[in-house]
Amino acid sequence: MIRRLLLSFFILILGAVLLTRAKALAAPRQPIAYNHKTHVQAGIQCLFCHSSALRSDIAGVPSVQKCMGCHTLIATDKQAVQVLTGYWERDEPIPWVRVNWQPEFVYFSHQAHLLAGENCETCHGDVGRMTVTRPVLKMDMGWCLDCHVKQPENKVARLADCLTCHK
Amino acid sequence: MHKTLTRREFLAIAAGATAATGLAPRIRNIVIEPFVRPPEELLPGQATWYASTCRQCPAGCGIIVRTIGGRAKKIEGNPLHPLNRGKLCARGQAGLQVLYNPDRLKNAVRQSGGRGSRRFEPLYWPDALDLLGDKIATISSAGRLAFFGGLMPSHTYRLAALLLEAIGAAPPILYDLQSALEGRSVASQLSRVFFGSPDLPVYDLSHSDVVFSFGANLLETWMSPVAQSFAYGAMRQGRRGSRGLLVQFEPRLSSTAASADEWIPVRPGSEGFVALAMGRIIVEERLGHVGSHRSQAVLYQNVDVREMSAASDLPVETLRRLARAFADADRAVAIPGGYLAGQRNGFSSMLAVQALNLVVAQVGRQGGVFLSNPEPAPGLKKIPPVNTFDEVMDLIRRMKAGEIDLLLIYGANPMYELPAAAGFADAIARVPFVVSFSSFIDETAVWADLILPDHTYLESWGYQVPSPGADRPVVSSQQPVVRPLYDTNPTGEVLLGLAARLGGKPAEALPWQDEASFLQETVVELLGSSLGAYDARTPAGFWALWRQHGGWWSEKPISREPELTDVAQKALPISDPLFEGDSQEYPLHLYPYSSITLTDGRGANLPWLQETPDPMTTVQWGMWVEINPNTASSLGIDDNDIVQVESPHGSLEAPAVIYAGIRPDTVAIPVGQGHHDYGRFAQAVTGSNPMALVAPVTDPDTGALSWGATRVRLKSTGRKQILARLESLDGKGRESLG
Amino acid sequence: MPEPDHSPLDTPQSTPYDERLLLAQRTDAEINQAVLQPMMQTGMGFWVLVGFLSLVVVWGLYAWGFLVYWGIGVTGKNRPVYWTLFITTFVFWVGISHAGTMISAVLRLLKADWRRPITRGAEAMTAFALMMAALYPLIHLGRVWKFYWMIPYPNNRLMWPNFQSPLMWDMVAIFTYLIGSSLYLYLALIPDMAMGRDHTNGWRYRLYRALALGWRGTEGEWHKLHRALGIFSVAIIPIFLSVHSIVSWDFAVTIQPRWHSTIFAPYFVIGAVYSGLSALASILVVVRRGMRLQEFLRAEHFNALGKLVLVAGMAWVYFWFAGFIVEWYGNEPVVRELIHEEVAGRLSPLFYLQMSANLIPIVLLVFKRIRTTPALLLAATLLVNIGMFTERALIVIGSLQRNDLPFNWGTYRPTWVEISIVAMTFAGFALLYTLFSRVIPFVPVWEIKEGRLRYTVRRIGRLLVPTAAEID
Amino acid sequence: MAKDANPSAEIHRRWVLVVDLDRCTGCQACVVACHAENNVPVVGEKQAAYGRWMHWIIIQRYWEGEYPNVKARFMPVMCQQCTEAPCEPVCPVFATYHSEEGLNAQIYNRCIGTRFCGSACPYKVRTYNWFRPEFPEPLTEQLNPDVTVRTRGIMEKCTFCIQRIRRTEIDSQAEGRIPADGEIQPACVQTCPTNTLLFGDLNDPDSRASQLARSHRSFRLLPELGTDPGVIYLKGGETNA
Amino acid sequence: MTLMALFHESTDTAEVIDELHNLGIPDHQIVVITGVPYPEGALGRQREWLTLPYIVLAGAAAGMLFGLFLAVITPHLYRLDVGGHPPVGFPPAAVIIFIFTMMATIVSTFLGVLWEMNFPRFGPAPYHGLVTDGHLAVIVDIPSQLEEQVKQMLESHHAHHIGEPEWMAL
Repeated sequence: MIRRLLLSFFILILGAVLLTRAKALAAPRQPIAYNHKTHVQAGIQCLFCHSSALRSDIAGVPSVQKCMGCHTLIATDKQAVQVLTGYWERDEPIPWVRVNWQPEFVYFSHQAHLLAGENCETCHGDVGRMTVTRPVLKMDMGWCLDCHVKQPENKVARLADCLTCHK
Repeated sequence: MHKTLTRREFLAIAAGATAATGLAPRIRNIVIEPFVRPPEELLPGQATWYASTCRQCPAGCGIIVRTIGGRAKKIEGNPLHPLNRGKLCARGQAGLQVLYNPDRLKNAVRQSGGRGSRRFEPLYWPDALDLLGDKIATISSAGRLAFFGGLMPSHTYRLAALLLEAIGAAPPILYDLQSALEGRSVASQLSRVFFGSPDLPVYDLSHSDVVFSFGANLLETWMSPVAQSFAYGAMRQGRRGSRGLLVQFEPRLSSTAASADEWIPVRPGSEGFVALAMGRIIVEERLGHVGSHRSQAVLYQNVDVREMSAASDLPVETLRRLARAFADADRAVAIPGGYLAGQRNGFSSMLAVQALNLVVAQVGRQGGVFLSNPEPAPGLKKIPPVNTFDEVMDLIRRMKAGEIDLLLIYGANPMYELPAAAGFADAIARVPFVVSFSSFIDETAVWADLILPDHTYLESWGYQVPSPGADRPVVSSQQPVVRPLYDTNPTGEVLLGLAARLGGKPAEALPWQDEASFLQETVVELLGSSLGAYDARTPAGFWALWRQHGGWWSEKPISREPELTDVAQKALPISDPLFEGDSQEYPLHLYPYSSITLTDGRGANLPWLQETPDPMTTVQWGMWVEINPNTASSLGIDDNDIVQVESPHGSLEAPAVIYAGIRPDTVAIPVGQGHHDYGRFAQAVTGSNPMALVAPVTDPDTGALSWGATRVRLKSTGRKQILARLESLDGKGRESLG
Repeated sequence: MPEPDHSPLDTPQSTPYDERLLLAQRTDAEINQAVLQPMMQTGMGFWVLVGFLSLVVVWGLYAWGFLVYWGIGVTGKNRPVYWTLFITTFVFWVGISHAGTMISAVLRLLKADWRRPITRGAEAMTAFALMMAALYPLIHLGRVWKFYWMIPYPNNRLMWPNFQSPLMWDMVAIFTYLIGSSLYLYLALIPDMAMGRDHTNGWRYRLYRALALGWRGTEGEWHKLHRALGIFSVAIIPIFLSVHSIVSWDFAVTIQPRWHSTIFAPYFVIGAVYSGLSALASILVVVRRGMRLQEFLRAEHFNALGKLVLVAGMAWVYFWFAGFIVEWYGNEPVVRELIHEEVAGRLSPLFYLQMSANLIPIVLLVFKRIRTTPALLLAATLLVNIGMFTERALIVIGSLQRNDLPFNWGTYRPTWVEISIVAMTFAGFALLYTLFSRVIPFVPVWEIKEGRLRYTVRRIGRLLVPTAAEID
Repeated sequence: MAKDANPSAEIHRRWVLVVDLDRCTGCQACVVACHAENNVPVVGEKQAAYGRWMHWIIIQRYWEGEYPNVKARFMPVMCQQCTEAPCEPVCPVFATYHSEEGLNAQIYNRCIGTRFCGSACPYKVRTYNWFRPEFPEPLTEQLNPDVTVRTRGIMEKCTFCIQRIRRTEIDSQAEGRIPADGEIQPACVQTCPTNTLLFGDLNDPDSRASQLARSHRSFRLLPELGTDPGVIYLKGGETNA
Repeated sequence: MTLMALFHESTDTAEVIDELHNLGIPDHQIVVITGVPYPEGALGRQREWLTLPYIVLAGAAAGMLFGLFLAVITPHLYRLDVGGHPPVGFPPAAVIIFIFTMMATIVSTFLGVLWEMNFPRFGPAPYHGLVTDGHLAVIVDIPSQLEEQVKQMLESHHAHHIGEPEWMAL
């Protein structure tokens, strides 16, 4: 009896933990089978599509127009591209699913981090090698702090201040 | 383990785990939708600011609106704008909630259950326009069409006026409660008589050392409160080593009076007498140091200071002290407006006050009174001064007599804003077809057959020539800062559409295919003006700058010196105030004042403004009667007691606020609450509209509504209503416990 | 059900001394039965009581759920009265809990022999009162689902609780006290569990056997038990002093007028002892009848307990006055305002209730007749606790209604939610106690037997005097 | 951009708000601006009447004297951002603490709602979310994305518009410069028609704020409590020297 | 072999123990079980040495260290200043350290005493139900040749239920 209870409790916890991890780093299902790898190999820079990363908090997802800029000609035979064209013709936005996200009480600015000399890979991993994009890191507070406290002396106090990231 | 635990159990437990941790095994999907075609200048996550114009009141302050992802997030004052210089009042800040108000009309509607049924059926816009077009086409004579306007942006007025003219109808009748409470029509008639021009005067507060304000709530809602407040700040602490003085003459301690150094609780209707007496004292005793007073002596030839002091129950010493203070100042200015304009002797009182500026030679002098600049270009007309109440009454008479077949109502809510006794309710019932352009279902729209909701001002094009305006020629531009939320239609477009449908003269008079093109054409008149703070080579370039700056204004201040008419040669009229209601039966004066948050009730549907406390009583979400402590105790009334206020024309009930700052013979009621319609937030408040009490009497000199000339009596009902006050009643009236 | 007795108990004068040693004529077996029997037979009334209490508890739990779902707004709290009935009741329960250690630890150290029959009742009271008190820090949280942030555990955020906050002191102190008193209760219980094991069967046997941990009663076991109890009684006294001091510092460390006081700690402690002892007296009177323990809980016990309450009461008055006089002379504006509110203002009914309910019992308890008449003692001690509850309410709620800026003053009206939850804890306490009394021997049998060992009746002149042997 | 492109990192600021009571007319513009900027919820008449309104800034009005010589004075009161803040040490979870820029910070998602800070605050400027805030559609569109929407059970208060400070600093950092004096403006300061409110760095001796702080008119609210507030009031009715 | 005998009187028990000693039976082979704690030495046996106090002291020390860690170390792990106080102030630290010390003291006392008595021990052990009814039980291991002698001695001291102890599951 007792053994049974203990066992089920153990499994409960284990299951919970595993699920959390699994879910945190799972690759969401996207409306279009977009492949970062091919694009990066084609020599496209991150900032070409995620253009506002340097100038804004948000890196931004390229507009359908931008996609069509190339795909009116390139790889039009690909199934994914045809789906894209479909959106373009229907004049619909593409419902991309977020891959990396922060809770709504966190203030995060791509601009600030790029200006501080970070690069995309630090947080997003080697997206250029991913056919299906997935989060590589569990972006929780511990992880943020971890990096913030490693910064130069004179900045740590400010960077470790709650108000820097909490809004 | 496999013994003690079957597979099913295992699954059950695992499921439990997921449930327990709230992690159902579905992928998280927060969807991010990029634009299909990105609008230029828009950066994801980055705020974009658009310059436009506030239309919460006629002042026409410049605003800049912060938008993120195509949604307006915050309204701030336009720092470049010479009128409000980046500042904004509570009502302006609350503009967002006009745009995002949950009670907005989402499309054109017809009242299916007949008027007042409050049952609406949506209408396809072209049908709506056809319907209206036919109505206009089919009325027997253009005289049977009336356009009732209130707070109208200049361009809409212009289009309306053009259309009406083209079909041979009378120009719009303009009336709104706020203007009445300010005494706008009286003020402009005063200017006409005094300075020979209907343009409203502007008072140079920031440079004056002594400001005597007679009834004008210039720091609250009167005329252009933000500009005046800005100037007030400068007057107080703007100049090193000197600090301007403000004295407020008003029966109630308004927040303007509270900010003043001295509050003179002058008897209602006798403000003019005070001014006359002071003027007389100045010229008699040759006070002050400017100019020779003999020329002005004639003004006061038949003024007797003792009489005046008796009539205004201010001791002569006080009058003399004030007169001296006024005359001795380097730069003094006297400002008439508000309550005294709402008296039956309003005009002569205003005249008397304006004359004080003459006596101390402050007309057209720094720190004195100027005239507001005329429109900088013929096309950019400011809307004419509001009509007098007599003209409104005449319209009502014609409506009652069935001489009006089609009534168009824009930007006004006469059902609410007119004194109930004026009988607009029965009048509108006699009009066969009523069209309202209101974005909300207000008291008047409920009586309309057709509602063609206008865009809110954050969604629409336009311009506004501020009146009275700033120290220089200004035109505030208005542009959409967000895509229209709903299937509404700017009234300008509607008018253009009508003209096109009607064809013929109207079509010629209004040739533009849409508002924007009309505006571009009009605005270009300013291109190449020598005054402009900016200029461009091409119309297109000018149009861009015009939108960026949020309007056009002259680079340098241009203060317009008024030239005096012969009024300065005649003795000033002395007329006694008359009051509606017998002084025995109705012992108290009624002072309905414009609320600093809701103004004349326009703000009542905005939760922010409802929640914002009244500065003096600190009451939120409510309406009340202010009673002097002595009067209250004599009637056995205490705070929060519901009292009945009765006038010869009506009565209402409201909780009492025992108010130290009001004359014992006066009760004050804020205007703005007591809506039966106008949305959930307006209707949430248990209050009533003081216009139910006000007698529809006018000042014979001007025909303006004498809204302050009604007497009332109080009765305690024995019931209580706890007002939502910020202030704790236990600690009431105690700053420090020491 | 036993017949009601409102007649004063036989007082030592009126009876021959052997009556006090009544147990002397009983065999151990009989004593065992005298204790066990009432536990076995539960009448209709008992189940009615349990049912009623459970109903109240269930209702209270519903109210709590309601509170959590809708938010703290469903209580009567507002700005500036952020703390109200919950904290009041919390302080009250912590106060009640203080009698247990007072009786069992202090009196054990002082070798006051009359304590023996009532120690367990007192310790149980402590444990249960603390359990009730421990609920409130959770109940009054705005986001109770985040309570674990107050627990110091390593986390990747590097965030630890703020140990400068009196609430943290509170949490650990109460937790410590709860552990301490429950272990104390249990340790002294082991031999009686063995006794129960030897004289019962069925589920009780299994339960007692488990709890007895295989106790036999060898010399060694007795010896170690004694040592442990000795250490406990020394160790738990500083805890019991610290707990209520810390509770008082919840208030005293703020600069809220009337809270910011140096005397608060001792004042709270003595108040706690006062209300705790009174509560114990009330409970004993009730249980004594409910479980027919007249034989064990006798005149001298109530007499002695009454005296303790009396002393605590007088001490409380002294501390209250010491605080009040300083506030009164200090005459700081807000404090003056508050005192006025209490003496003549809106709070005066509560204030006078508090004072009379705390002072009258002191006068009453002077009389032995009242101390030894259960009904009267019950009345007096209940009055004390009404007084103490009101006092806490005045301190917590009353003070918060006023502050340095009159503009910000406020008032407070409790709502059904708050009242239900408070009622829940009272019912919960009663329920636990009732069930406890049916499962656990209410009087510590072995201690009574031990006491019996030490007494003989010795003749001095005409008198028969009970004499305790000077042994340990 | 170089790694140390944060010039303002070295500067040690102390943000203060100067309130010139001689200018304040009680017009309430700041109150509404604050609601708009900080997603401060509206509670409705019933709750407001029970003292549960949530304005971060209120304009207290005090009467002096009897009719007819009665005067009323206005006093805007917002979180005083005390240096020796009584509200900070009592929070069991560090939801409120003192930032290095002299701000009395409130971290909403850390707050567990003990309301201890509210009881401890002598100015009673902290407000509490008694219920879930309500924003009937489409009023949600007006919410400022830079500020968390607080749910029930969370204590909140004036933050000196930390999001605006942060925004200005990041923007100026992007331009490789330090924000100029007066460039950072909380919503209330930005809108105040009479320029009653002024925001600045007290540690910078040349800032307008610190100059005014040195004026003979300056005083703090409840100075006897020794909380050393970051809000500096300027007495009314006196000429500035 | 093991014998068990029950007594009514503590005096008898004491005498029996002396007799057993005289018969050369060492103390550790005699177990006395009572339902009431008898004062030290009442039954004429010296008492054994206890490690309990040391366990308690060790526990207290551990608690104190834990308290120190929480009150003094953790504030520095993530430095947040509150109310102008230093990260570690004496008063709060004192409170925390004190409480954790006391908590550990209490807990270690409890665990210590259980350990000393090596509880819980439910296994069968020589015991008699009458003990809790006030009888004193003496259990003694004796060489079988002494059996008769001891039995007589016991009877002579009004012992009853003399014989092999029954092993009860406790």
